[in-house]
Amino acid sequence: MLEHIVFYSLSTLVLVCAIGVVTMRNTVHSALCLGLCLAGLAGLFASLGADFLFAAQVMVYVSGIAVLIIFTVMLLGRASDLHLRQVNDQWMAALLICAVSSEGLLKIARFFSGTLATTAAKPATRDIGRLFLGEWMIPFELVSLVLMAALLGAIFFSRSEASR
Amino acid sequence: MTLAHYLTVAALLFLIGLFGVLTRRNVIGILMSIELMFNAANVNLAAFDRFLHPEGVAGTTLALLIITVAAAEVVVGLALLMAIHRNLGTAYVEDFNLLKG
Amino acid sequence: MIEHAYLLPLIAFFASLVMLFAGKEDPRSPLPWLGIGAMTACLTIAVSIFWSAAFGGGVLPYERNWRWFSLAASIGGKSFIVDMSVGTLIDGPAAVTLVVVTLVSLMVQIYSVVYMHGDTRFKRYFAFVSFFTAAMLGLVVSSSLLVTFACWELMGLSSYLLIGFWFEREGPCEAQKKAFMTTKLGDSGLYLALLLIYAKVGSFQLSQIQQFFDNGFMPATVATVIAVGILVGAAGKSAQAPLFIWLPDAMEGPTPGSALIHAATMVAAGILLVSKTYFVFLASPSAMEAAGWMGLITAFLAASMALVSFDIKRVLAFSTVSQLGFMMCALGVGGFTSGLFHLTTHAFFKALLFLGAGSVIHAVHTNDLRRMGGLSKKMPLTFLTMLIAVLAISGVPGLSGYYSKDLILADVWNHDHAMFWILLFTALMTAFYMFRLFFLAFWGDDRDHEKFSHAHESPVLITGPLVILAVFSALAGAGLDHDGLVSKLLAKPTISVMPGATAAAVAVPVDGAKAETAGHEARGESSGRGERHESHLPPWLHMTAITLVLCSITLSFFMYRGPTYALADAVKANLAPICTLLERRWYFDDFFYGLVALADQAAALAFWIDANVVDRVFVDGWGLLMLIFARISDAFDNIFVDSAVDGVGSLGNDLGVGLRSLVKEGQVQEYLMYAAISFSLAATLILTR
Amino acid sequence: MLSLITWAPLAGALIILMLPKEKVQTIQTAAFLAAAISLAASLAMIASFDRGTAAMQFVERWIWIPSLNVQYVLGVDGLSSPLVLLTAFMSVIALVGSLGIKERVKEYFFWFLVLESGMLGVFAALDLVLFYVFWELTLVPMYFLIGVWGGPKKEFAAIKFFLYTLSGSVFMLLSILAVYFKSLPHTFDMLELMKTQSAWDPRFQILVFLGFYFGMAIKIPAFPFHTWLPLAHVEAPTPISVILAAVLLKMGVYGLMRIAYGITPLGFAWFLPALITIAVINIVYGALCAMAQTDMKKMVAYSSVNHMGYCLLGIAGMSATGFSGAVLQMVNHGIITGALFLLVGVVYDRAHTRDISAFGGLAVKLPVYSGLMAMTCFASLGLPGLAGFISEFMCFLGAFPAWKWQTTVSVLGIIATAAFFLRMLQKVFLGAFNEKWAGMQDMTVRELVCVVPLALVTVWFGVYPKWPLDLINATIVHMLGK
Amino acid sequence: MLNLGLLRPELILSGLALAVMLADMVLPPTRSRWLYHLAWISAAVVLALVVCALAQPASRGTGSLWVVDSFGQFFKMTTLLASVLCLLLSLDYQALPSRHAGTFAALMLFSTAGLMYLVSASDLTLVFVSLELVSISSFVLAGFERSNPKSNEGAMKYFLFGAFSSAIMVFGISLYFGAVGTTKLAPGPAAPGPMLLLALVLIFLGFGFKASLAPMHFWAPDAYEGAPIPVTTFLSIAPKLATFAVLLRVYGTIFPAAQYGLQALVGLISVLTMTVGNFTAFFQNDVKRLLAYSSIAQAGYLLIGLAVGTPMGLEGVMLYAFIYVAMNIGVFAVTQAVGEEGGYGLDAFDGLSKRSLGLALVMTFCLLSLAGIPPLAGFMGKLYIFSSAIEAGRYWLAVAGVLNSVASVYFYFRIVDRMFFRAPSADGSPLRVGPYIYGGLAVAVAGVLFFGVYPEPLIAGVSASAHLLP
Repeated sequence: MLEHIVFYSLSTLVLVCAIGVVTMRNTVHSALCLGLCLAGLAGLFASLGADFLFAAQVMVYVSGIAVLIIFTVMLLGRASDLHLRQVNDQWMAALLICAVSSEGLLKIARFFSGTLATTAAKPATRDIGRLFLGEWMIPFELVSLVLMAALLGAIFFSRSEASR
Repeated sequence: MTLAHYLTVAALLFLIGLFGVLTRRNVIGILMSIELMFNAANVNLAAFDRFLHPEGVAGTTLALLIITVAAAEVVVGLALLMAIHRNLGTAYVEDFNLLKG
Repeated sequence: MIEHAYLLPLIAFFASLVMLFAGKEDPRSPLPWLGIGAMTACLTIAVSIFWSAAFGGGVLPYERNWRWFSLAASIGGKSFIVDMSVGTLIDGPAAVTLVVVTLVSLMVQIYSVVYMHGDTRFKRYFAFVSFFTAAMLGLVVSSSLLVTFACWELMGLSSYLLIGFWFEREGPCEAQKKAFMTTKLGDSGLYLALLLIYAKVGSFQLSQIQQFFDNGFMPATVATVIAVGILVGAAGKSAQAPLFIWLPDAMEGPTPGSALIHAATMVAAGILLVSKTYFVFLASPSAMEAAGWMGLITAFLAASMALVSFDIKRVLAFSTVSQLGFMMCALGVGGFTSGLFHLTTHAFFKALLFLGAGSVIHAVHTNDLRRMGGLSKKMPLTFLTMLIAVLAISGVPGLSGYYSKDLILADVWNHDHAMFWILLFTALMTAFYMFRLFFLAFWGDDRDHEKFSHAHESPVLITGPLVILAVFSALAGAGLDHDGLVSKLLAKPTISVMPGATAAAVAVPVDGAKAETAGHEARGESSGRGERHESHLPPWLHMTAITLVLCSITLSFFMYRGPTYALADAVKANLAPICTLLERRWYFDDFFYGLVALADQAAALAFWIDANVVDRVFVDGWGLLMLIFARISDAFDNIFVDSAVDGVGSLGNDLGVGLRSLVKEGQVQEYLMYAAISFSLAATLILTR
Repeated sequence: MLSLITWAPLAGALIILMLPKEKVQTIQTAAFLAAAISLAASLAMIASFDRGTAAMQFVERWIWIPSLNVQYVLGVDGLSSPLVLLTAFMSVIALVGSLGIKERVKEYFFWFLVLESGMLGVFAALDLVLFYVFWELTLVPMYFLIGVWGGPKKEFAAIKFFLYTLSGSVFMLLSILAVYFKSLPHTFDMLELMKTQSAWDPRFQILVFLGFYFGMAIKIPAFPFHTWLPLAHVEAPTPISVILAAVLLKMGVYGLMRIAYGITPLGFAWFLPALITIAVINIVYGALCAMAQTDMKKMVAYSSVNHMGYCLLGIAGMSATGFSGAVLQMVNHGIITGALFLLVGVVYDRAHTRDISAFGGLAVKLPVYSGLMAMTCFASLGLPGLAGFISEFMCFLGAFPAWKWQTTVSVLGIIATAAFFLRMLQKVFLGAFNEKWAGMQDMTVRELVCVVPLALVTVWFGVYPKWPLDLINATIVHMLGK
Repeated sequence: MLNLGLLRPELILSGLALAVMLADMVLPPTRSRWLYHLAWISAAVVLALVVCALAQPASRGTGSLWVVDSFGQFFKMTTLLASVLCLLLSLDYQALPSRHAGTFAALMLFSTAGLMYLVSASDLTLVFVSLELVSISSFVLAGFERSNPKSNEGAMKYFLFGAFSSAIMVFGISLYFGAVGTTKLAPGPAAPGPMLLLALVLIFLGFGFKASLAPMHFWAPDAYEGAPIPVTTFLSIAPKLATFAVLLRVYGTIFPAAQYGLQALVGLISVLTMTVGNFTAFFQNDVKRLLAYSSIAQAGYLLIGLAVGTPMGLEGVMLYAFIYVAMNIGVFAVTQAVGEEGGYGLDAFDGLSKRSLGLALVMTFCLLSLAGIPPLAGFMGKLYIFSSAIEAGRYWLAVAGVLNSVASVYFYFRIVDRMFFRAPSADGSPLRVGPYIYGGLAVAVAGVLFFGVYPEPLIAGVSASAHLLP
């Protein structure tokens, strides 16, 4: 029962915030919604027993990315933007696309409507670490290269011309 | 709680993200929507790991990688946005129209 | 000499080549004498052939062949190589014709030395004449239909060159084109006949084809088609209705050239071709009948047109057409001998008439009969020779024309009485218009003093040939008629005609089987031997005909003896519509001009279609398709966006959002939309199937 | 031997590419030498050609791309050897005619020689891929030769030519590939394919044939794919028009006989009723279109459409006479039409117009030119004694037994042909002299050197066609003697 | 079974990339050109390593997430070749900010390394991560003319599209994981569930973005036009070909026998891609944009090989890929040489044959080769690809292919037309061409001509390498 309450409340939070992200007129509000949504997702991960994922989600996304986005919004935002519609004119088409796609995607979900967890959730941190330093070493290291490239790019782009 | 519940949440999240990508006029909005889509995949992975393939941790681990990569993308995207904002003074994608056939 | 008959065309041909390329163009060039010498040599050979055929022990027909080239051929899925031959085939008609051709050509050339004197293209003229003669000689001697056809076409070229000799003027240009195109039209019939013959027989050798017919292998219908094809070809060259339109215009060329065309070469070729392939006609009675009627109609029409013409050469031209009609008619009713006999005699007096006319024109510098008159005083020799010619063509007894025309009338009488009466009437018209010409030119008083005062008798190089031809015109008939020489030399081919049969018998329809038997019998009875063909008019009819001719001449005398022509004018006034009809030449020319115009329009239409339909559809259409594709692809990138621009433009204003530029090309979200659509399609289509 | 013939021009082209572009004289000499070597070699080849056999001669066989079993096979028989000789000969003639080219000489001769190599290769190649490579090799040089040195609409003409012929030949490529995969073992060798094709089912053969036909029909050009030709001819410089008419069009007919007939006989047989119709349309319609022209060059171009119709007619009869007639017609048309284009070029060089009605009475002023022109025109309209007649007649002979009515209708085309040539002769050369051209000179030595050999050959083949026919006969008999 | 030794070239290149990055910090700004040299030498060294390893069976094998086989080595070769040549071309490109040479060179090497990992990957995790490495480096590279709004905009569009398609692909990978239980590539079940099918399609869409297949191609013209031209060159070659390699590997492994009916879909996308690419190119007046559409169309031809799915199709893709490197390098090198003076409008090519005949001829040969005119290498490539379609009985693919080739001639010849038939617009003085461009041109011409006339070595090499290790 508790499981149900947790799941439904968290997923409601996630979906409502997600809708907020895409519909809010004020970008700052959107960004805040994103933070909440990501937090809710972290909760969902926790409910799935993915403890390490929960932690990473909170650390990277909620406290990292969301904040970064909010900062950027603040940096670039202009007062006039607040009065502009943030949704473009193809929203109906987009809605149609989403509706059509939902048919297929939800069908897949329905396919598993009887699937229950067979085992209890167990801490996976050790296994993850083993995987990263064993079989998955290369992707793990590659991600560091990805971050390095992103870093290079970020530095390159955000350095202002004047500082040359 | 069945797998279907989680998959439904993931699917809806993905579709909301998709909708946002297609409709947000602001680059940041699009970026955020893309993050939603990435997270939908993460929910999928975590749920599959739990319900279908509990013997390993590959799904969760992949989700971790995705989180990291997504972070990197956001970083590059925002930096690019800064640069473009400096040159064009706008963050609205419909203003990016110098290049056309 | 008969084995060297191939020399005839070759000598003439090389003479023409030498004259064409050697030396400089010079009004006093001695080169024409080369041509005359060559023609004399030819004449010698021709005469020797004639002599041996007529009086010596020469066996006719004589055939000699050489390999020309090899041709691949297929029959029934098997392919092999067959040899094409070139060679000579001399039979009686050929022996006679050779003499006629070479003699007339020689006379014409001698005559021309004076007549063409001073022309800027003096030498070239003689080259053309020699070439023309060479082509004709080649046609006469060749043993292969293919070579015959080649010479036939070359003759078309020669006539083109000769008629258009004075190409600076508009008239000759038009006339030469008309001549070439009209004969070409006829040639296409011959072309088809050749194709059909080869398809059936597999050879072009006349002797082999004849054998094929002899054996009765040729179905009657096919024979008819072939015969009609040949007839169309002959109609073109020999100026039969309705293709005679070119001949009256052909007198735009130099007058001696006209003499050559009208007497010895061009027009004779058609008749000669029919005679060479006479076995085809014999196998097809309906084609014979067609030939007969064609000749008859031609003779009548041409004679009627000659009645109203005032151009001396044009009258002569019409008379040629008419006489050719006689010959064709004769061949059509089975009068092989009479037709060819008339061809021979006609050659002499028609050459004489043209050369005489040329002499007159040379003297008075006009073609118009109305500006001549009384020339007998100034040009006695010309007057006399012309008189002989006119008498001959009118069929006055004793002269050559009488003999041949008499034979023709007899053959026609035996065939069909109706045809006879029409033909007889035509013969009367002939006598009338010939004497009309004669009286207008030589009789009475001079009507144009200036012309008259300049007139003078021509020099000996002109009158000499006139006299020689006059002698032949007078005597050739009697000479050839003597001792059955005509029947011997110009014997009718014997296939499929039962011995002793009259011409009328030919009209009996024969089917293949019957023809075969007939052929067998004929070969058994009388191959290589002339058929004793003696047909005569009933005496009463004969006398009537002669009387009527004399009456006709008398009528002509009273109408045209001058000095006024009240009677003629009265007739003309009373028969105005008919006169107009005749002057318009029965509207044949208009008909063909209409055809030409039609062809032009067809051409214009074809080209329009080509440029605007075919090109558009198959080339530009191809390109257009590409462009449409390209537009669509481009639209894939742009068009929705463009429409969005319009839509959003208004929408945006309404909503008050139009602060920003709403030009929405290169929109990344449009791009993303397509990607999303493909995603959604994938998701639904794959999962819901 | 064949390699020498084929590659000598290309070698010349590469040498020219090395030469500095200022040395016009040297470039011309080099080009001429290269083409002359090719001509000499092909003459030597013809001299030692065995006329009695239908087998391929002078065969050279090397493995080119073993993985795909593509070979470098060259060889000639009676079908291709006259065309090889024609190509080498006309190239030399056209080169002489090209001496008048003054701008971008180096590029011109470079492309010209590349073109020559391609054309020779097409006729010598016995491997389908090799054939296709040579076939396409002619496109690019032609594009440049028309596009750079052509008339006012040259660029359009060039791209139209290129795109149109290319779109045909790619279908040929597909057919080539289809044949390759059908054969066992997979091979591109024409001779092998001709032996093995009999087992293929008719549907497949028809499809493959259509692919081949599409490529070749455009080249021929057969109705309704002919409309690139007048434009390309009119816009191309004179020597290139000569090459285009004399050689390039022949590639199509040659391909039709060698490949379409040889490899897919059932498809070919299936197509015959359409082919004869196309032939008749080509003949009659081509002649009618020519009649409507006022531009001499365009008129000659349409006359090519008409004359290639005779070739198609001969082929459609499926008889040895028609086939050998078609081959001979190719050669004769090459020579005659080549001469016609050269002659039209002569007057265009002087008057800078080709409008028929702009002239008049030129025969007075230019007797030599007029004589040659008249002779060539008569040769083209099929006057016996000149080359055009005998081959045209053979085509008709070949077609007549199988297609009586169609052949009969085609005879109308002969009349129309005569009509437009005579009209042209009359308007340009006869009649009153147009004083506008009083200063016009008769033909120069260079022009005579171009045209007179062609005229001599025209007479030679017209009077004594034994020589070319003996080259052809054995092969044709073998081809149709199955 | 880690078998890290198999990845020696990749690891070395990654190390060298980091070294270049570090060297950037150490070197004084005036010497920054050295970094380019360092970078291309690094890539060349690794290329040499790969080439040397080609012949050694010991260098092949299976690792945990990767597999090294001759197929992969072949594509690594093409990638490295493109990378070396593009780095060389960058040396002659003036508009790059010289003080960021280190960043540029390092990112190029990162990208190259990512592509090599990608080619070797036999696990979707590695595929995803390496693809992201390539993407993120490319985003930055595309926007490298920082102060040029066009470059910014191109990069931004590229980025948005790339991130979006990454998201789709990741979603697909998650579904794949759900269906299979692992991210390893393994033969799929004979009767796949809908989830697996959807997963495969979504992954295909993700690759489609990288390979610029319609309808995921829209970013390409904008990004190509905006990016600095050496980067455009790189983007049009290396990621595209590597993506094809991984596509072949993914689909070759997952469904060796059963095709799941996806081949028709792939064929359709192939036709759509080449048609859209070719026909949209008709109206382009910017050469870079035109060439972008051209390379979209080329991807369509390559996709025929994939749609056919036979060994011959595989070989065709490899053959064409190799030839494509030469052709595209040639075309872009000339474009760079011309564009440096006159911009990238079509009219910059006016009268090029008079200014520099050699350059014009090279351009012509490469364009003709792209159009597939014999006897140039592109013809051989197309011959092989179309052969595979006909061999498999897919005539419609071949017909669409040849018709598109014909259409492509039209826009390729718009450039040729300008080079040869127009007069130079400006002074008509000979073009100044940098020495490194000559290097690129030499490779291009040699490849295009040699492999056109004698493709045997290449074909033999390709058929020897066309073996996928499981």
